[in-house]
Amino acid sequence: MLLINLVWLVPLFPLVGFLINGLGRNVLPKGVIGFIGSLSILLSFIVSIGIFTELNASDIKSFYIPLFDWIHTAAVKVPFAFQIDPLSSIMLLIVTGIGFLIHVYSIGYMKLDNGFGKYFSYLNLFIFFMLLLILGSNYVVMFIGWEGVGLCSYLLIGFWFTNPSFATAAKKAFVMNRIGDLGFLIAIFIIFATFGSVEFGDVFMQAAKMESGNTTLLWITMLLFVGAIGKSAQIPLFTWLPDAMAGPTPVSALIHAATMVTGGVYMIIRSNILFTLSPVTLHLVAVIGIITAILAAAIAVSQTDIKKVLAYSTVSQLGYMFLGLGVGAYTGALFHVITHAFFKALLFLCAGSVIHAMSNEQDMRKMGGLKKKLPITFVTMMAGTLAISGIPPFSGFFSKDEILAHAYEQSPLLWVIGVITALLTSFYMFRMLYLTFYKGFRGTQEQEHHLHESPATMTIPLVILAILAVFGGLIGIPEVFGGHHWLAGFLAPIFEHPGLVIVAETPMNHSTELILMAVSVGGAIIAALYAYSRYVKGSHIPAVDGSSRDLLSKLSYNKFYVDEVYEFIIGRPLNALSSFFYKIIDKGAIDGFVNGLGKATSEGSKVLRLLQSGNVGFYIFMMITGIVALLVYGFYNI
Amino acid sequence: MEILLLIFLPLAGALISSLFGERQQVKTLAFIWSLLSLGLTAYLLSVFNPESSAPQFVVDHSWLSYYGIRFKAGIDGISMIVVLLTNGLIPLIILSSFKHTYKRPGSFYALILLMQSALLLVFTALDAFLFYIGWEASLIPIYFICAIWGGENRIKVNMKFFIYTFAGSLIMLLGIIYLHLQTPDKSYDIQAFYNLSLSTAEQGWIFWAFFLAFAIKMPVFPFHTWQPDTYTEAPTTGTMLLAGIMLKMGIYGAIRWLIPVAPLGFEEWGQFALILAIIGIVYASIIAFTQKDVKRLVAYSSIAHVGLIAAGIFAWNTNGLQGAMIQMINHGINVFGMFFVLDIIIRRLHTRDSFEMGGIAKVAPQLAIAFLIIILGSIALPLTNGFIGEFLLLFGIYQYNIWAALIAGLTIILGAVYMLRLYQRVMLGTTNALTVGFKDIDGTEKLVLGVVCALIIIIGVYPNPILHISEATVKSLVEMVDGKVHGISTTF
Amino acid sequence: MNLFYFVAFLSIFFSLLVIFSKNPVYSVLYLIVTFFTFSIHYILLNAQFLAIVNFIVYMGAILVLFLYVLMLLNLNKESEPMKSNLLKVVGVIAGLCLLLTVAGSLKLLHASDPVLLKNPDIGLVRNLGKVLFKEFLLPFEVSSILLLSAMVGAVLLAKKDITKV
Amino acid sequence: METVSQSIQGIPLNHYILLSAIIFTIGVIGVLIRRNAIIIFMSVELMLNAVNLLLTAFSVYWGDASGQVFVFFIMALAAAEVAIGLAILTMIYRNTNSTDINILNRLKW
Amino acid sequence: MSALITITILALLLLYLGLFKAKKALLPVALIGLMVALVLSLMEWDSNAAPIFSNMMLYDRFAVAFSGITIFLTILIIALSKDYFERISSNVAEYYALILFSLAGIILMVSYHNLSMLFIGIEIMSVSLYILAGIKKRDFASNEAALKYFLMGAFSTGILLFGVTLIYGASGSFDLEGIKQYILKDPTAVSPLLYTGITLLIVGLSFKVGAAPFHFWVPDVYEGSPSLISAYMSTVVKVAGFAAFLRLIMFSFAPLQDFWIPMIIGMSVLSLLIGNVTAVYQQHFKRMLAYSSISHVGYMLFAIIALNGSSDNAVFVYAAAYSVATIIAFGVLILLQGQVGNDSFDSFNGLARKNPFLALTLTIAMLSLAGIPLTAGFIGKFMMFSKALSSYHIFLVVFAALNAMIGIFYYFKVIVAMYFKEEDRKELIVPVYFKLVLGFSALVTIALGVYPDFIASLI
Repeated sequence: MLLINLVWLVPLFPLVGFLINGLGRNVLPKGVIGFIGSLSILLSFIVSIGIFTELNASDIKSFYIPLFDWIHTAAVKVPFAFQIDPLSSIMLLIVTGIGFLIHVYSIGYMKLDNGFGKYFSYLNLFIFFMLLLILGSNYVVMFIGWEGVGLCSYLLIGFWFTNPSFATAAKKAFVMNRIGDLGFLIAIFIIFATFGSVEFGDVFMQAAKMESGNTTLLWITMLLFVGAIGKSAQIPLFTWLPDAMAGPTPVSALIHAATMVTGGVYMIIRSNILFTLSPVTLHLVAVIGIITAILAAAIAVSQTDIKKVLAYSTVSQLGYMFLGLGVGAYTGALFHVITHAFFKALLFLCAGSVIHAMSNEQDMRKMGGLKKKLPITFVTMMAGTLAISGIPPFSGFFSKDEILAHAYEQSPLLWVIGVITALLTSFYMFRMLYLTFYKGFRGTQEQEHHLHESPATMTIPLVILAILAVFGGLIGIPEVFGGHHWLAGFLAPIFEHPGLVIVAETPMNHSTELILMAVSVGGAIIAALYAYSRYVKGSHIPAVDGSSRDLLSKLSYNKFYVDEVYEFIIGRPLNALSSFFYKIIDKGAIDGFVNGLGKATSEGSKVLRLLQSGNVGFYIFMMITGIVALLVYGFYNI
Repeated sequence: MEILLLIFLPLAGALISSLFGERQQVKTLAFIWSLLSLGLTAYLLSVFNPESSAPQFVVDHSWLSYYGIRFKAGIDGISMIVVLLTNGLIPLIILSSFKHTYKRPGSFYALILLMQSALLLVFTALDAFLFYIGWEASLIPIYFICAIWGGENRIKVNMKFFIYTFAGSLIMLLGIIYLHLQTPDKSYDIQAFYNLSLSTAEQGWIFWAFFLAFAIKMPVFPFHTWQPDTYTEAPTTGTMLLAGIMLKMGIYGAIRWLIPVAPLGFEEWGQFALILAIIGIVYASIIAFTQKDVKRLVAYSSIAHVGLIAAGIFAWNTNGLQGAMIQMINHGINVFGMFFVLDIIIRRLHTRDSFEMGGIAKVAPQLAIAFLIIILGSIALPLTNGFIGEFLLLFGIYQYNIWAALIAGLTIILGAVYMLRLYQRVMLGTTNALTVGFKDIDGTEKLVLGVVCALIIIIGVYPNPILHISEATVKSLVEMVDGKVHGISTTF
Repeated sequence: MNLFYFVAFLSIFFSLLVIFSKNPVYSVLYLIVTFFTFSIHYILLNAQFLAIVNFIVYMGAILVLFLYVLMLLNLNKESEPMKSNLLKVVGVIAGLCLLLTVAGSLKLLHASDPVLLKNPDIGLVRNLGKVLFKEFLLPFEVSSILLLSAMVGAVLLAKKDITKV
Repeated sequence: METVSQSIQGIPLNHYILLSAIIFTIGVIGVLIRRNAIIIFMSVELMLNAVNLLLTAFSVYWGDASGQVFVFFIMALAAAEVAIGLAILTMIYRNTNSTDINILNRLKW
Repeated sequence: MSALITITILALLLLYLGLFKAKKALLPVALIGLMVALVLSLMEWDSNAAPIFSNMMLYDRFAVAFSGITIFLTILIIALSKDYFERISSNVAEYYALILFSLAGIILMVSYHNLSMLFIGIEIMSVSLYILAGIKKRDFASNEAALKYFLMGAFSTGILLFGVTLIYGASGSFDLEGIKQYILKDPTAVSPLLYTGITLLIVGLSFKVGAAPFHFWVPDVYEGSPSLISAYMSTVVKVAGFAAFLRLIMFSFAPLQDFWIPMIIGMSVLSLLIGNVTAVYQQHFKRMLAYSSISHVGYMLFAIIALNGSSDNAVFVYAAAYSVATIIAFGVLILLQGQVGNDSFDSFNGLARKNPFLALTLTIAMLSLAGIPLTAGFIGKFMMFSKALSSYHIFLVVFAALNAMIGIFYYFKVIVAMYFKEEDRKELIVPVYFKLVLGFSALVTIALGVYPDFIASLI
């Protein structure tokens, strides 16, 4: 168990990379920086592979590696410790693996940027925090990573901070995450207060003995879910994710694919016992998930910014994952996390490649016909699109259908909406593909002149990811196709708790399963074909910004006005409240009162000094009044 | 004996500094002198036994014998924390003022050192009268610092500040005298106060008498209106002293003199105080949203942060208190760093209006990084110092009441909003005519900010040594009060 | 017995005249009369020495001084601007209130015992002298300081000062 | 003398007190209603004399000579006071040509 | 007793020196003489003193302490008189003599054991002061001050005497012991005469110390009199008045507390209120000091309200603290009036820059008057508050505390002007005597504030 005990190396490498790149950002040449940045992740990846193999070979499936006492008071003890089990080891692989590819890709993509060193240091830091999130053996360490990735997303989204709207997007991402984080934090408190520990092992062991539907568990899971909503961009906290496109494209890939947004899913899978024991929360998770999925998909169909489309697709796919969680298909959800990591990273990097070629143009209306100029990008992107659309045998198909199958068992309605979402997904993805790569070029002469395929540092990751996107589904081939779902088997230990083993619903009839698959695949293909007829055959190009639309497409185009509504019901009232508090209450009422006391004294002084009239007669008169008063008092008190 | 040295060393420094008059070399002297204090503190820390909850290094001399007043001082875990904060921060504060050429530097630095003496007196006093003396004595130097070297509106603002805080402490004095009169052997000893068993009604009054003083000092809503103005008008050094150290007097007082002395009063009114503190958190945070003036914004943020600490104290459990202890240090460091960054900016731009700034990160990346780290510390990002404190505090509050924790926890969100807003306005965006020539930090600025950032991260990553200092004391204090409240007499 | 009430009446009557007569000189003269009635009171109380001293000191010295100053300053006219009637009424009322309260607070007194001459000798010079020079020797000596300082002061103030301000 | 002093026998002490109080009050009223400083002095003298009378009466009542001795001191004071008062008045008169106390009204508020 | 003789002889000596035109010698002789008197007076420290001169005087610790402090304060004030009287007139010797005469009266006031001594003491003091208030003969303000002081003083003497008479009428004695015995005989059946007498006596003494509502003369007279005399009046005279007041009450009337305590409370509240509130709006330093002195009377009355064995101590400390600080204030005021000719707060602007020493001492004085810790004034206030609280006058103390806050406002006006308002001005020339007095007083103020133990339980 050599490597498992050395698991701290995994986050250490990125941390070291961060420090070297961060401190040497102005000194080191770009080549060195890129090398160090990528190498650090590669090393982590290698160690992760080692850990994975070791774990696979081992009989014990859970390892606890304490590092040091972090917070230790009379009443609270939070060790800084790591936990290795199938879930974390597989997440390690994904994060470091895809992270590495994105690093490599970035070398090419960011070559010309001034903040190259800064960029790589942030990237390394990002991976570092993500690794903490995954490795933490308790909720608090998880929370470090949880907030850490939020910070890094802030830094990276706001990487080009001179653009005010980018900076605002960064802030939005952070703040929205923080809303969720508060929920998470309170959940941690409740966990601590209930179980006396935040260690996963302790908590789950005790939780397994609790009754299903326990109120405390309901509280805990609800609040954890709030955290997950924020991190994984579910309704109502999803609006930061599309805005997060402001960062460099590889960052989007990192955030959307491998890291950060999957944190919420990871956390719920990690806490599966708690969630399983509070069915109410699970229902809510499913409902939120499916609504997010369809809403985001509906928005994506009318977006024109290539990255925005992908962003909403991420939100939508995350909705799927939550649907999966909500219906108890934890394995399915993780499966989708994995496949999504492959194809979404791929798609983003492809989009990055396109944007790179287009000299930072992101509007699909100005693209088109890039198939010839960017062949590798096209092919890989096609693979990604097929995967996300759920076309068999690409990876997305398996994971998505596993979730849908479980959803069907829970409620056919969920399944129906899921399938509709799948249709929409297929439609907008192919729409994007067609608009970008087919027909003639719609951009400027200059852009056309510069069109070129990306350098090898960018295309090689694309190819690798494409292969993963195509074949990634193989790790979870369902029984209906004769597979034995390796992933499910591998993950099984994390669902085994003393006295309670969580299993997904009883496997359904194989024929039903096949019919369901057929319906969703058929729908996806039809949608793809419709997109083909509309955008390739029909040469339809999305209307310019100002043009009039019918209600539905207007809603979609304007993202259902969610941002505006938030601004209206939260942003502006808060600002108004702030002014009100400041001007009326603080300055007016409270300070007014305090100053009023002073003023009253001063005015009182003005009045009282008139007593001192300067007239002796008056003085003596007052004295006599005083004497009389005293005498009268004395008269009554003798 | 060490305590006497600790208290009077800065005083001697003050006397020497005051002889310097107009010569700027006094800076170096004051800095070195404050390092001496720091060294002494380090020594005390090394011989300090954190396992014991009793005061250590106690000195006890007769002082005003007729009234049973003694010069009694000592350091226990709680004191140690604040002493550490005071003596650690003062050198930084002095160092941070190196770029300023204040007129009459001799008096300026003398006042700072004088203030240090008074603060140490407050933090080590074990005699109520002595405590009060230090409490008031610390007010005078800061008043002069703020009023002589402050901004345009300084006179009026500082007068309000002075009278406001003085008002609170006078009422406290009455409370102290009252308690003294109730002690069987007519003493001002803290132990004698702890041993009193007054009726609930009496304790209620005592609670208010003390609470007012502490609430004004911290400040807790709605006794805070002196604070933003004062922070804004004061010279940055003064603001640092005020926010970094002085407001801890209120917190410290509440822990040491308020709740243990009037436990039943606390039982009766503590909830009210907690609610006030929590209101303050949200209220000040929301106000901070729309502040243009950077110093004022940070001032309001400080109200919010201190509100959280206060709430943690009034929740009165080990977590809340330990959180308060460490958060005192953290807040000291963070707010100091914050004001120092703002000072650097204001000194270069001659404006406090955040809307006139922008894009500084582009021209001064090092400053931007430091500022970011400080902001992260103050919005309690994990692995920064603020997190440890806020985590424990919120946990403490949670143990008191979940809704209180939820509302107090809003600070996590709201804090992020206004701090990042500030950062965005000041640092991000494009440079304008004013900020384009902004020079990045150098020399002492780098040193100070480096130390601050390092502290923020070190404490965030490995807070245990600091937590450990106060652990035993906090525990025994909580037990004592709980014992009193529940009618079980336990000896301290 | 009736003599006392008659003299008392005179005392009150003349003292009222003192404060109500417009011409200061008349006031002084009425005051002299009033003091004379006081001397009679002293005699009635068998305090002959006091009666004499009163006669000499007040009527002989003090009031003459008053007259002297009045004449010196040429104030013997009815030139004094009187206070407005309202103020006068207020003053009188205030005075009467004082009287009322003083009398009232004394009214409760049981001591309506008649004044008896327990020791008829106390008012005599010899007797008084003994008391004055034995018991009250110190105050007597010390009052010399009073008179001395008054003397110095009076000279100091009343003298025309040669030096400029 | 004997007869005179006999005649006083039987006057209730109250009546002396009342008489003094009345004259004292007349003095007070004089102080209140007059503006001429000299007349105010005279009113004060009236007050002092009322006190003297009462002291004497008490002295007789108690059969104790110290009351009468005290009267001497009051007389001494009266003399001193009048000397000073009149000196002050002359001084003021020189400056203002008036003894009206209402003219002296600069010091106020 | 020997102090009294020394002072009287000293006064006469000075008169002679004046006669022989030895003007240069006046101040040193006066100072040396007073120091001798101080030493002599302190030498009579005796805890078992018995009344002397047929029970006329009792030179107990109380008397020694208070005559000591009054002589001490007089020394300080006389030291400030260097060149002061010369500017007013040529009859310098008489002025010194008058001050010393009044001091002799004060010695009587603090050591009397018989109402006649009290009366004579008060009158010696007052008569001298009437004159001293008017020594700026051409100055209308001075004239007015003298006349007002005199008229009201004479009036209050009448009241006082009426009170003395009634007490005599009730008890048949002028002797404090005799009165006390009369009361103790049967405190429940005391003659009403006595009650009225006490009331009027309290009124008379309140006038002398300037307690509201008998304070009206204070602002006008302090303002109109020459500053040095105002300083004398507001310190030495006030202390003496208080000592006399306290002595009477402690010695004789203590058994009748229930009767007079409410009266004193009323006066205390009024004094605090009027003194503090009115002072806020003042624009002139001297007048502000006058109002502030009224407010301090309010605090000092606490010692009487909470009468017990340590009241004298409390008053002593308070009076010492208050007086020393006031002397500093007046010292600066004299310099300012002499060299700037104005005492409005604006005329202090920028003083700290040109005269740091002056500003520092004045600041210490103001802090002390405001009752800020580590100054003597705080110890005084602390003792007063302690006393009042110990007899559970909680609301009174809270009220006083509120007033103390108002006090900050006007005391700090001066500090604000000196330190925070910049203005070009000439440096004030500070003579050596002033430096000595101011520095010494400031030192005393701080020393008393830091370590009050050596006088806190003196009496």
